[in-house]
Amino acid sequence: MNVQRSNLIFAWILLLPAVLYVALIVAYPLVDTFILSFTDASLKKVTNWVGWVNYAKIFNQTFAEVIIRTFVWTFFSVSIKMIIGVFGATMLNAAVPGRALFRVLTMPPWIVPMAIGIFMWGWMYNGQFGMISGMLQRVGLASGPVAFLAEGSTAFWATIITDVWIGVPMVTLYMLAAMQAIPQDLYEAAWTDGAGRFYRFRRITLPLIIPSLITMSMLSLIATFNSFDIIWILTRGGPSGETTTMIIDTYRTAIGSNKYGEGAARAVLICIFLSIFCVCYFRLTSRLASGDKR
Amino acid sequence: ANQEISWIYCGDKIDPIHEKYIKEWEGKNAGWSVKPEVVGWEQCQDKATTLAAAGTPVAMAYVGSRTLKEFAENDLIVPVPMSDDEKKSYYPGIVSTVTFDDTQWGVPIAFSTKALYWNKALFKQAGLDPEKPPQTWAEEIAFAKAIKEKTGIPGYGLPAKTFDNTMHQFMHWVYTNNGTIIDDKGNIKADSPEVLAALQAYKDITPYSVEGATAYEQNEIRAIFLDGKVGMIQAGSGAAYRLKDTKLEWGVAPLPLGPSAKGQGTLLITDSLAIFKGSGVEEKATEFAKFITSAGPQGEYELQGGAGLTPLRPSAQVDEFVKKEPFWKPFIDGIAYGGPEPLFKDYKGFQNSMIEMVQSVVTGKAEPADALKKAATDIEAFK
Amino acid sequence: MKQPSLLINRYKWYEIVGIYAGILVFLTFVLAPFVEGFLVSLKPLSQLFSSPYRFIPENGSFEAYRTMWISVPGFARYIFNSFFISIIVTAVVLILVVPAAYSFARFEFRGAGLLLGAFLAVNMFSGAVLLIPLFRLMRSLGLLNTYFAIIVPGVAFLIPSAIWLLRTYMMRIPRELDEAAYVDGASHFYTLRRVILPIAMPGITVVAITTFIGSYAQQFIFALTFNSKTEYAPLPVGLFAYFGRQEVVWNELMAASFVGIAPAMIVIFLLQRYLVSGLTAGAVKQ
Amino acid sequence: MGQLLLNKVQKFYGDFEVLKGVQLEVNNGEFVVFVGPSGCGKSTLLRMIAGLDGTSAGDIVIDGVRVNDLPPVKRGIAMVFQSYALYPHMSVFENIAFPLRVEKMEEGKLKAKVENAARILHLDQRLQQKPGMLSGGQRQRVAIGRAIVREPKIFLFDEPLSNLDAALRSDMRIELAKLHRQLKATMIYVTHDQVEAMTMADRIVVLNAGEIAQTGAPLELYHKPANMFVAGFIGNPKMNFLPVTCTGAADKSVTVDYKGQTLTVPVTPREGVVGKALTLGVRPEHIQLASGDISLTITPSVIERLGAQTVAYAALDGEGENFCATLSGSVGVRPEQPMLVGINAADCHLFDGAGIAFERHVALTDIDLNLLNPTALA
Amino acid sequence: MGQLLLNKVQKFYGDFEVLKGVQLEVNNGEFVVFVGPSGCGKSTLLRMIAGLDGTSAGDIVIDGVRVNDLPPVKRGIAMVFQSYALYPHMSVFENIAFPLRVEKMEEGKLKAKVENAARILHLDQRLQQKPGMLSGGQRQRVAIGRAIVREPKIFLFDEPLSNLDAALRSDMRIELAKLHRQLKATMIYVTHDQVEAMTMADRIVVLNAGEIAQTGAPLELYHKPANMFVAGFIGNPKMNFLPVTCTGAADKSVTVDYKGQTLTVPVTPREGVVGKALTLGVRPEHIQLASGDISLTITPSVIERLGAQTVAYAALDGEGENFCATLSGSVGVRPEQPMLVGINAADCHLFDGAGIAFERHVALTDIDLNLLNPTALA
Ligand SMILES: Nc1ncnc2c1ncn2[C@@H]1O[C@H](COP(=O)(O)OP(=O)(O)OP(=O)(O)O)[C@@H](O)[C@H]1O
Ligand SMILES: Nc1ncnc2c1ncn2[C@@H]1O[C@H](COP(=O)(O)OP(=O)(O)OP(=O)(O)O)[C@@H](O)[C@H]1O
Ligand SMILES: [Mg+2]
Ligand SMILES: [Mg+2]
Repeated sequence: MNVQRSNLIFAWILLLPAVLYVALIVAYPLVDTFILSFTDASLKKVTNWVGWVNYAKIFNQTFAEVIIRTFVWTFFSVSIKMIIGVFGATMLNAAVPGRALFRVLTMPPWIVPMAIGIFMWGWMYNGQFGMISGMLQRVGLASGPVAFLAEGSTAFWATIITDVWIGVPMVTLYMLAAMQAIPQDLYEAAWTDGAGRFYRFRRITLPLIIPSLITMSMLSLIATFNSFDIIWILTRGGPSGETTTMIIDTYRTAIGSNKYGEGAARAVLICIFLSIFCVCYFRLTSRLASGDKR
Repeated sequence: ANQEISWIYCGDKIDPIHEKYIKEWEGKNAGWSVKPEVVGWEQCQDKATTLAAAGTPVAMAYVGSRTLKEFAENDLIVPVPMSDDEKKSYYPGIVSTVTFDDTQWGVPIAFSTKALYWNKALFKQAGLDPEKPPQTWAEEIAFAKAIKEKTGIPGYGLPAKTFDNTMHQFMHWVYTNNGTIIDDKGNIKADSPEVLAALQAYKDITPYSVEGATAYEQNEIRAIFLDGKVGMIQAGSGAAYRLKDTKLEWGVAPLPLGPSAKGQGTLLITDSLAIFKGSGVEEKATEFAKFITSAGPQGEYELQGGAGLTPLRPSAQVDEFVKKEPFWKPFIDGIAYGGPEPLFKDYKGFQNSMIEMVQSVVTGKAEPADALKKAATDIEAFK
Repeated sequence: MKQPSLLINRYKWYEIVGIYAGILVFLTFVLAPFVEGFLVSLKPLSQLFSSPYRFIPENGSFEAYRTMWISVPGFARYIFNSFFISIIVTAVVLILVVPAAYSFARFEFRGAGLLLGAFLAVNMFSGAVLLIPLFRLMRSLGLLNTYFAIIVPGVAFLIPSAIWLLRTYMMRIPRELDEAAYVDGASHFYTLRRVILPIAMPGITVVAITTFIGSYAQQFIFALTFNSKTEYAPLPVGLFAYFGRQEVVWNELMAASFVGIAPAMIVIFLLQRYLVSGLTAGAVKQ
Repeated sequence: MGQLLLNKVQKFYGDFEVLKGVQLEVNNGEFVVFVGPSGCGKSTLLRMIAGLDGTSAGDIVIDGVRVNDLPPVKRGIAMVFQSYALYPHMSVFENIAFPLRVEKMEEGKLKAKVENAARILHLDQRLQQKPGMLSGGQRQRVAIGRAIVREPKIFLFDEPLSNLDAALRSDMRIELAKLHRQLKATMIYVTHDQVEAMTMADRIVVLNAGEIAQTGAPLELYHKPANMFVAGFIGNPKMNFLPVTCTGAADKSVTVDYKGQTLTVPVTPREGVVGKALTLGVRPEHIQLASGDISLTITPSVIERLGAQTVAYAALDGEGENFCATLSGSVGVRPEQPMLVGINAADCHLFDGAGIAFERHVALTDIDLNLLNPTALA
Repeated sequence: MGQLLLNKVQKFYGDFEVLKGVQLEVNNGEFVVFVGPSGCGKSTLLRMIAGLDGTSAGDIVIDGVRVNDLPPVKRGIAMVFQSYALYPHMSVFENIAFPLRVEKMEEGKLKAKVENAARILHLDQRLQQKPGMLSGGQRQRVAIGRAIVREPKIFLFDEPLSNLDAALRSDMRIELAKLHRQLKATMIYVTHDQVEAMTMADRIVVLNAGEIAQTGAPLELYHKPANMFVAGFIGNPKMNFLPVTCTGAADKSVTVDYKGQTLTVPVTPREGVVGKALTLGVRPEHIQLASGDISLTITPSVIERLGAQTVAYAALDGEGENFCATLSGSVGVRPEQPMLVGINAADCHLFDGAGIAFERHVALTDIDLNLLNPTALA
């Protein structure tokens, strides 16, 4: 199997630069983090091996809440992103004049530096001087200023909305691409059979973009789970910790309080959760793939 | 040899006055240069810490004095002992913001105190005497109530966002009630009647405060005040400069006092220059730090106005200055009664507990006594 | 291209109204913060904080778009840096990712799936957590305070998604093309360069665009920590220069943001055709 | 019940006239096949009938109702696409049931209908599978099943067999022919394969560049093509054309000269034809390995031996075009060895300078006139 | 120069044995066609010869050299893919020039070679176009051009015509046959279309489930299939099979009984055959519309009229399978009307219970024995 060996060597030659690069730049710090998670590293000059202490420390009442909150937050954010993304893609997929322009107009949230986008949302949410509160008062839906970040529940949703906003362009774009990859004749066949626009959407478009949707959800899930800037800039995890997700907690511990060991343990935990997700995802897709050969 | 002193300088650009004096110092110390590295306020502190933690400290960094203890405990900075003369040149209490274990760990470079601002027009509308600011918490709460009820505009601006200044604002209340969080010996004194009273007062004034306190930090509250949409706030001198540009009628007075007050009180917040260990130029950096914060350069720097800085040292210029801008008086006068920021080993941890406590009370999630008890226990771990 | 005359795409009036209404709702959500940001950039600082809320600013002006250049003198440099860095990052990412994606798309070797997953794992750790180890690494590589301090980690974090994207695209290029070249004696590299690369161009374009955007907008935390020199700092760092000790110069910050993203927007506008069509040809299909 | 009238139907794409006023009547129950070379407008015409493309001018009338502005479902048609257009994510059952689901038919009735269709198409065993697991022919049948359940008045097929291999194609041809007899519905079928056209059609419509070249029963087109285009298009291998000169015209025949040999072709002459350059047409299968009314010596360059037939291809001197002869059985001809072949006048076609055929006096009666229209029998 | 030997070549995919020890010798200059149903291993075998797939066991020897471990380019082969595998971004010129560019041939020589190939394939006018602008047949020729310029010893074709329509396919068939004569190279050609196999091959290799079912010249396979599989696979429409019982065996013939009619088939008998159930095979084209040595009355359900031929399909009573008769010209048979057909013993094939043919005494001599191997002439 001479041929196969040469293929194998070539495959690795091609991979090597990227693999080495990532290994050096990311994997090394990653391993470092992993090791760190078993130490009491902090600003102190000496670090000691502490074993599982950092992990043991994490598990308490508050952290359980943080985990649950992170899952809920991620769940809603990803689902809403997908829903709005599919909605947007559907609209932009319609053959109406101006759609090229509309497609471009969906991109800004993706292009703008994240912090700036978040500041703009900060303005929107501002009770006294912000647009939403102002508009609500103008049309009489609110009697006084509505500060969206003041309460846990509204702040929770406000941060989700902003996260959705930042993620939507990418999802929309990919969903649009997935929709355009559906052969036109399927729609024509359905139309000849009398299926209306909505029915076609429900029975053809939707099922056929599901594979792309799942891939996108997974990529989005990783990003969302690690979504830091939005919460940090808008609420710093408050009020009363009600928007504190795992990544915020990790940052606060590692960077804020300089407890690098404990922070690393949290980071490793995040990675474990996400890995579980990914494994489930691969299981799911391979099941889907075997059930539905195209 | 050409040696460099690297300096993490917070802000958007180097102040021209500092620039001038850097030149001057470099002129006097041949072979030495100072390399300021401008870092935005938001990230300034973290950057200095990261560099130190990674083992490549800068020579000198502009840091909040509250972090000095943490740095010192971890052996990241060197002490900067002051001579008695030096100590004496400062307003009282300032040196203590950089002192623990009887050693000074940084050179103060910026300083702020707070006073009470009130909106005279709103006082009038509410049927209050526009020239008579509240002297006590009770008055403050009553006035706020009156304003809220008569005008529909909130009477007080209470910042309670998850931000460092939420804790600072609360500390002002603690200090105006003769309370303390941690004593000189490092014992936690948070669970005391004085502090509880402060927290209770927070609870009492909340109904008459800007709605959604947890959404605002102090600069935002200040903006609301500038917009005439709140009766009273406690703020630094910077607010006065901005108020001058508005049509508002306003006054500024010392902070109202709590029931246990033994006189005036305020929180003294200073920023310092910390000299990091291991840069190899510690000595020269210390020298420079003392130079740039010495009476001459510092006086010129802090009296530019607008930045909200309070002078560190008494001087003829300061007196002159206060005469010209009378609203400075409460800020300067307050210094004498001020207390330092509590110094903790895990300062952020402490701060988070305090913010948590304030927020839980302001949002009505917890009773003051319970919240305080919980916070007092939590912060034990951070000292 | 699909025929415009297709009756299936002929909409009734209410459908057109519905679609435009849908687009309006969607774009409102997407663009509302920009409207807010734009309004902020037009208002004088003194009026920014005034209620009740005014949609149309009183004495609105473009003054901030002038003063922003004065407040932060090096702003043009920041924009240049962002462009420069992003272009280099994009180039490096492409150089690394094109062969790797090809390898993943074409060769079945043991551990391919694992490795692919490992690349994904890179994104599971957010950059902020890895900051300190990364810093140490940058220091030992002697890259601190250079353009490379921003470029090198930026590339690493953009590689995984680029590989995923390009791999799916390349899997759609018929295998026979490689085999035909192989039969004709072309070496693997020759095939990659002369056959695969040109054919995968639409996909590569998409990856280039997304990488560019990713780099343009997200190089903040590394840029801040690993570089101390203004002359190398990118746009996001520059924008934070509008944050003062006491307050943020909001109108100038917003003006600067709009000025800062304008070049990238123009690039996107010019390339949007390739973006959608390139994605379509290699749509994520798993 | 399933009658279609195309009245001066035109279609423009921009300035390009794809269909140039097509006039056609299709009777109820008829199986009409549109044939023509690629790009002649077959698909466009079918899609216009279906209602997938708009009509630039003219009327499309189904059962007396002008349907130009009706959506497909209201026209009472069903269409089978070349690509089958099966929904990859639905089972065969759901694919077939799709039109009924659209109609919101109640479950029991739906099930009965789908199962009935599946039985007709021998898909009973496959109902739970996804299209991806089926062979080409099975997919084809699913697509037809989806058309059947709607019980349309008119079935439209766009090259439904072109994706299948030869063997499957001939099987499916037979099945479609049976289905037509079974359902008795009107069927309109597009193909560019003339074998399909010949074997399945009641009537063939030959399209050429957007115009109808000829309409007629398969054998009519075979024996009496109206012009050279149809003559060349129908029949495989293609008819041979020889340049001849008219030397005389009698009452019911025309005499022509081909390189010195004279041939009297039994066709109706036209005035002033004598002396004109004409084209003589003769099908490969009418060339015999013996001398005939005229004889040629050809040197085949390629010989194809199919067992039952032997096909010889030769280049007639001076012309690049292939001359082809189909000989029965396995005959002893060899490439590059000259052979003598003969053509009989009775088998010949004659075309004028414009390619229009002279009417042949072909004795179709000796088979059965009714054969020209098989449905007349049914 | 272009000789290929496959020695017990085996291929496993996992546990699945795709090729079960294929043994074959291909002579220099021969045109060998692999036919067989889908999935029988044709492509796999071809790809193994090309060097694209590895060999599990056995040797592949080209011109005396074992090439199992050589890369394709060192084997002296060129391959034309079913999908053509043209590089869409290169002009026709560059596509054809590709193998030469790989070799780094100098520009002038390269140009001459490409232009020569283009001339042979009539692509001169298209050299600057991209493949996307070409028709199917032209693309096909570009793919061949790319193979030609390398001057390989052996050409490999994997169903090169299957993407073309019928008319184009028969044109290309002829062109390929000419090309073979012109280049005198060894060609190995995979198809599942038996018409292609019959018309192009010097020798046909019929594969069935990874094994060679029979190897021989086209007419040999047609007239003397070794087994029922080959008999059914070669010839279109497919041979009809009738169940018969052996009633007697003579020196050079076997007598069988079909539903009371007796037939003496001129085949070599085997021992103990009397009394066994055998299968009688008769090709549709050997059925005549008159009584023969045995006669049947069939009721055709479908009649296909191709003009030159009429094909009748009927179900023989009791059996679901189609019985098919190909009748010459336009004959007067109608669907659902019973007709009498006859079969002559001389045309019949006879198979034993295992499907192995009895050797026919077919008088191939009366045509020309050499025809069985056309290259022997060249
Ligand atoms: N949307 C369109 N815009 C412009 N021209 C078109 C369009 N659709 C089809 N045509 C042109 O109309 C002509 C007829 O196309 P049509 O698809 O009907 O041909 P066809 O007879 O079905 O050919 P084929 O046998 O290849 O399917 C072609 O020349 C084609 O190029
Ligand atoms: N990579 C593979 N792994 C497993 N089985 C394979 C693989 N490639 C081919 N096969 C199997 O090997 C058998 C032969 O395949 P091959 O492609 O050679 O058939 P073929 O004769 O060319 O058929 P067709 O006429 O459809 O092209 C098939 O059963 C196929 O499923
Ligand atoms: Mg068509
Ligand atoms: Mg194959």
